[in-house]
Amino acid sequence: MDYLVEGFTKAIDLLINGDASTWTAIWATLKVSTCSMALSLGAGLPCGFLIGYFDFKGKRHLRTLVDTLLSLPTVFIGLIVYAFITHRGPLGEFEFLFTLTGIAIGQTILAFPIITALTATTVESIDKELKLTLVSLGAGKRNILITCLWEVRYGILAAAVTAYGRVMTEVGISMMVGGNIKYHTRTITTAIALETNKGQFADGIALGLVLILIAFIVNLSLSFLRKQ
Amino acid sequence: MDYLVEGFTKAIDLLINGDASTWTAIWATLKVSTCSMALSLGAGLPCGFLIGYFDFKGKRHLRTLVDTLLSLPTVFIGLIVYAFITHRGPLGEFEFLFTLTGIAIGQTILAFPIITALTATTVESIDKELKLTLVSLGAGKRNILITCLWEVRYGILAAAVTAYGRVMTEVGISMMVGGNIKYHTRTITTAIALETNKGQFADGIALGLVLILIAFIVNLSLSFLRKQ
Amino acid sequence: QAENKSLMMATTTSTDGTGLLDYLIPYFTKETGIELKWTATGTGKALALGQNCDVDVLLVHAPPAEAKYIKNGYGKDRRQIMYNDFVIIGPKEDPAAIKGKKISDALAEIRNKKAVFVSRGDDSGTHKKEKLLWKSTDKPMPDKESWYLQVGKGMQATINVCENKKGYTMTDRGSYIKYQSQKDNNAPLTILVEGDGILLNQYSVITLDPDNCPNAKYELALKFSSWMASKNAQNLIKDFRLLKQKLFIPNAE
Amino acid sequence: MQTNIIYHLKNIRHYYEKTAVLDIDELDITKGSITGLIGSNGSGKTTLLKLLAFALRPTHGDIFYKGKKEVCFSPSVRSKVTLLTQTPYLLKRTVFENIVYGLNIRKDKTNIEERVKTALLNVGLDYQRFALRKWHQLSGGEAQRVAMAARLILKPEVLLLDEPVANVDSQSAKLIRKATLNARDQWGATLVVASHDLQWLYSISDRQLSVSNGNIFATGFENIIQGPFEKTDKSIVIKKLKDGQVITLKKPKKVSNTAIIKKNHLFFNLEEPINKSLDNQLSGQVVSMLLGEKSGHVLININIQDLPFTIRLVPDQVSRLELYPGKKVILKFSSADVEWT
Amino acid sequence: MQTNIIYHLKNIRHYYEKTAVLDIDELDITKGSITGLIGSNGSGKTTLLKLLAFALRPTHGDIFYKGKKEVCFSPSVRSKVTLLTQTPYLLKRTVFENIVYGLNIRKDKTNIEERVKTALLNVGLDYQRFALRKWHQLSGGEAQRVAMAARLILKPEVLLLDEPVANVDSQSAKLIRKATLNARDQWGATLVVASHDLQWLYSISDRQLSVSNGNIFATGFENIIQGPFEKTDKSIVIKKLKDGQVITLKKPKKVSNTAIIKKNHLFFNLEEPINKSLDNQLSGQVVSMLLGEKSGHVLININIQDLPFTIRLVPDQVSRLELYPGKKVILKFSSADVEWT
Ligand SMILES: Nc1ncnc2c1ncn2[C@@H]1O[C@H](COP(=O)(O)OP(=O)(O)OP(=O)(O)O)[C@@H](O)[C@H]1O
Ligand SMILES: Nc1ncnc2c1ncn2[C@@H]1O[C@H](COP(=O)(O)OP(=O)(O)OP(=O)(O)O)[C@@H](O)[C@H]1O
Ligand SMILES: [Mg+2]
Ligand SMILES: [Mg+2]
Repeated sequence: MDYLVEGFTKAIDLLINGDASTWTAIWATLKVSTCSMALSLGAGLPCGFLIGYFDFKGKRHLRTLVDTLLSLPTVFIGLIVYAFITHRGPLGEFEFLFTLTGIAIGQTILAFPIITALTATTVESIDKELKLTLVSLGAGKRNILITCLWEVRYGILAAAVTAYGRVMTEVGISMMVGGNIKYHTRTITTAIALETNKGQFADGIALGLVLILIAFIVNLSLSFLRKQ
Repeated sequence: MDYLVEGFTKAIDLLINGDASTWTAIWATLKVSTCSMALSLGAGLPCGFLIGYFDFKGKRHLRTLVDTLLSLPTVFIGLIVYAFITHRGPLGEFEFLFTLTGIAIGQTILAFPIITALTATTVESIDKELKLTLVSLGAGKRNILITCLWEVRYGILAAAVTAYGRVMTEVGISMMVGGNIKYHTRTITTAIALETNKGQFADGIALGLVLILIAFIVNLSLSFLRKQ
Repeated sequence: QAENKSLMMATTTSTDGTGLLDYLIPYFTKETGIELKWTATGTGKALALGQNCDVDVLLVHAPPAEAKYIKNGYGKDRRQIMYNDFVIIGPKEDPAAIKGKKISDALAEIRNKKAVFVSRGDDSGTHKKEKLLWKSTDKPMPDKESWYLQVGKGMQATINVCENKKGYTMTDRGSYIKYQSQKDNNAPLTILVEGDGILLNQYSVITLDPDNCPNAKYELALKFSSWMASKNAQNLIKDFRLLKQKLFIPNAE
Repeated sequence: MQTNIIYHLKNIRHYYEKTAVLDIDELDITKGSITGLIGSNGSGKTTLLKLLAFALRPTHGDIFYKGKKEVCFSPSVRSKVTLLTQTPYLLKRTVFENIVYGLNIRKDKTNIEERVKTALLNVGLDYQRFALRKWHQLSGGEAQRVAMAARLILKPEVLLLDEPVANVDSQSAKLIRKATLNARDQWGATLVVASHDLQWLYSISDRQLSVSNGNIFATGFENIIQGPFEKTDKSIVIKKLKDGQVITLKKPKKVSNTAIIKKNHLFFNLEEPINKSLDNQLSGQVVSMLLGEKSGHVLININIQDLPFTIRLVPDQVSRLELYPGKKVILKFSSADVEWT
Repeated sequence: MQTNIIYHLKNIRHYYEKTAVLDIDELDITKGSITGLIGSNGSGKTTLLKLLAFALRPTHGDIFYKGKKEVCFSPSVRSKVTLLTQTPYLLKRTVFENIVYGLNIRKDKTNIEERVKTALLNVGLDYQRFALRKWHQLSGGEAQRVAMAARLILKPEVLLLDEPVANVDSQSAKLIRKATLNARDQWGATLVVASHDLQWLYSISDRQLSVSNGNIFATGFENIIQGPFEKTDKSIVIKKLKDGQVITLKKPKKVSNTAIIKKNHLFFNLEEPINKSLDNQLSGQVVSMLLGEKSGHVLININIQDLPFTIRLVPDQVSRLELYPGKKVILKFSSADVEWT
């Protein structure tokens, strides 16, 4: 119990005079999550839109597939990515293994289905009248995409926030692909896992609080996009 | 690379003549995830509805808070729960530690914000006319809750599916609270983590595929709730 | 009744990962009728679990930490059960040319050559031992050096990183054998330094101090620790083979 | 007497954000009456109906229902007052489920199917064709009528209808009219109806209220002249029409932008002059003549330029005056007979 | 000649799922014309307009636009044809942004503000009051008019209006009428307008099409008698009215449920008889008389029971016949003059 309190004080201590390792971990986390979010949004929004906006046969099966991808275990993704980027693997020469890039790739795979599934659902809820209106106002395919996503912006925002939470907190990929190398590929979450394994629960809590603080700041800035 | 193929064959093998430990792991996973989903839906849907349906001051801040909770790292949750249910902890006497119940508690905490946040967003998108119509038809508060959720059922479904994916694939809580005890609290994901740690990548992949298969079956049955 | 006939143990990944427990415990249960469950974690967490009375008995390998643990009154009657030994492994090419050297010289070489060295860096028994070895080179513990990678992972994962980084690392023999077997015996990493006395890796059973943890099943724990020390169990340990190779050498008094 | 006043509104002021949209000092609605709301877009009809439905809380003022002050969700109004919204919303279900929704809420399960049949019939929809349609498989007017049926089936004490016949064809409008009157006669429902189809509204309502930017005059079909007006001297204001004709009006006491001229103060050139200075003489044209189906009166709409005037006559008056659409007429009234709001 | 036909529909059949809702063998719409669509709810007006807007693909048949067969999204129609939907949808933005949306798509940036001002003015909304309102801060009619403005500002070749004046007050209806005519006169727009407000529609359209369950007759304001009919002998069918009056009609060649009687085949009892057996003599009542503002004709609506008939006369005919709302009249026509669809 008491280590919760201890962890709290430690968290403050970390932030005020945090050691290099903490800062590098924070930095790594930010870099990786930002990158993977950018990628997964770039890919997921259009896919989600297409699935949600148009009616085509096999649509429901596609949805089922995407929903299933929501249940990809991070370690599993880690293993897959590892298989490709290990020195023996087909992409070995790029030397993505034990790099933040590698982690970002994995996390993109993790976030993509979330963005896609939630975007599709939100877009599906769009009023038939809107589609009609856009077409009748002479909107082209691109206009329609952008306008529709903007009309359901709060849904999209929710999708992004959810995916962000998933990416920020995942351990499996960072461990497997990043290697949790101190000062290099150690992220906050892998650090937490490590400290916990060491039995340094207080430090685990402290790092956890730091992570949550970061998430809070991000969400706070996003919340200004919300309906006033 | 080759362990991917090997893992695939192993997965089939596991399912056909799987050993006891696999089956117990599958069983444990199903029990725990079902239980935590039930709890988090029971709590999350009403909360999400209240946040989404009504306008009150501080609403945006509440949303930000919930969104932040989406970024709770599983290990962190694990530590918190552990702090309470350890023998030294306030809930020590219930002996939840190293039990599936303990895991379920943690996973509920994990899924709750997802359900709440996504439900709130979906409910917020509800047409003002609907609210007016319901009131004017003499709907009571309970009717309104149920009808509104039903009106946006696809959004709710998406929320549930997303949370389910999160719960199915989390490792941190199961490890910390469950202790990954063979035949007892070992879930598929902790098993994957273990195998991977042992360097048995093929087995990791195999178990991962089993997990995904389960998720697929669940989503397939859900997909019949979908719009035809 | 069966309820209090069951025992909860916290142990280290190596005992579980090598499959020793899966091999050994059924015998224990058969002979004593006591069901034993175990959770395998880092030594540090294992000790912490003991300290919080969440388990009844510990099987760990970090003598200095154990001593401190007992001194703090968390644990009681530590009993040596067995040991295996650590080895330094590295690429066949052996860039730092440490093959056959004394351990301290070998590490010194690695430091001079700035050859990649991969460390568990997780405060596990193995990691504690490694730090001990670096101390024996009477140079400051490497930390930020670019060639010194602290991965904070289990042994297999660490070896894995080591292979990919073409570096050196210290591992317990068991883990190495397991790794070797996966590469069906043409592994890029081979044993370069071994057999040094300081490399021994002592496993002990520790029962919790009933004064600290009244709820812990002290009696059963004692039963377990004495069974592990018994002739019978020791023989079983002696006969335990992982891929036809001895792993643990029993040494209970 | 008091007992059969079902609604009593007192000092109602309603604001959206800062803008005032409703300002009613006092308004009574008697039980079993049919009240028509007339008013230009944005005058406040919908807002008023929402208030009456207790679906919206007025910024200031109280609404008394059967003498008791009521608010949202209070059980004594909840299942008694029902509102047909301007753009009807259908639940994402079949037509049948939409219509029975209200009944389910009321736990009313007695021969549902029969009642749905009649409810649909009352709005001119065929049970066989429509009952099992999905909400999105309806045309605009059909949806409107389904929503209407969903209200009628509840047999509510108070039925508030917001544009019930917009998007509805004339045949169906007749049916809805019948259903509306029926509601009053059968179970003594009180109705308040907002509509832009004056003829239709006139044909069902026994009293008309005109709503003009938030104000209400308990006098239907009066002739409202909206500003701006030009001040000339202290005593009068004038409004110039495009063709140069000028309307002169007695200056209002308090500032006002809305002038009312009562029907009985309007006269035709064709009528015999009476001892009164009719200083306004405006030439215009009869554009339409409508038979008020309930009263048997004829509504005569006259355009002075694009300023609409309405006069109410009995048929033989009309024939005596030999009025017909397209006929040029002169309207006279005294600048003193103006009333300001 | 061929050149100024802008729409040519050929063998159009449209089905929703299995139910046929539109069945047009051939239909031409000439450039710069204003076509009015009349028809009961569910007759297919909206569907037709969606087809003309290329927002919906007909199940069978082709639509030719300026002689070329066109489909959805083809650039030659995309920015030229625009549709005002029956329930206008406003983007979740300010009124201003809603109105300029179409312009932005067209990358048209020249003095936007001015044009928005005029567009709003054309539908009777004040720029200052409304431009910065959010989409949900509008009344029903205001929203409708904003949507209208968003279409007008595009100055499209073809303007398709689905119930543009439902929910709109009479003043604004006049404005929209003006704007509509203006669109034709100013930039030669072609318009197709569906509305239930016959008087209004009549006042703007130079040609009316009645749509009756999926069929179209290029003859507006004819009198349509819907079945069921009773067969008596081989040669005729009859329809009994509530009050016992009977309509007799020549039997249709192919089965049909919709009979049409042309205006010029209808006669009043008051008119001098002509050498023709007018075997139908139905007594009814004049309910309304409307001045067709464009043609100068007067539309006279007569109810035989609740069967509506319309006759078109010139004003002095009306005065000669001394018609007025409420007057009892007898309608005569020959059973041979019926046409079946
Ligand atoms: N949510 C809102 N926020 C701000 N102003 C609003 C809002 N809703 C309506 N208004 C304004 O309030 C006034 C009254 O609106 P209301 O809907 O009552 O008019 P109405 O009489 O129903 O008009 P219509 O005939 O078009 O339905 C209008 O000027 C409108 O612009
Ligand atoms: N999505 C749909 N699925 C099935 N049937 C439909 C669908 N939409 C419309 N219909 C049917 O098609 C017919 C024509 O509809 P349409 O909207 O064109 O009628 P309308 O003439 O516009 O009627 P209104 O005057 O009420 O607008 C109606 O009978 C309607 O029930
Ligand atoms: Mg309104
Ligand atoms: Mg329509």
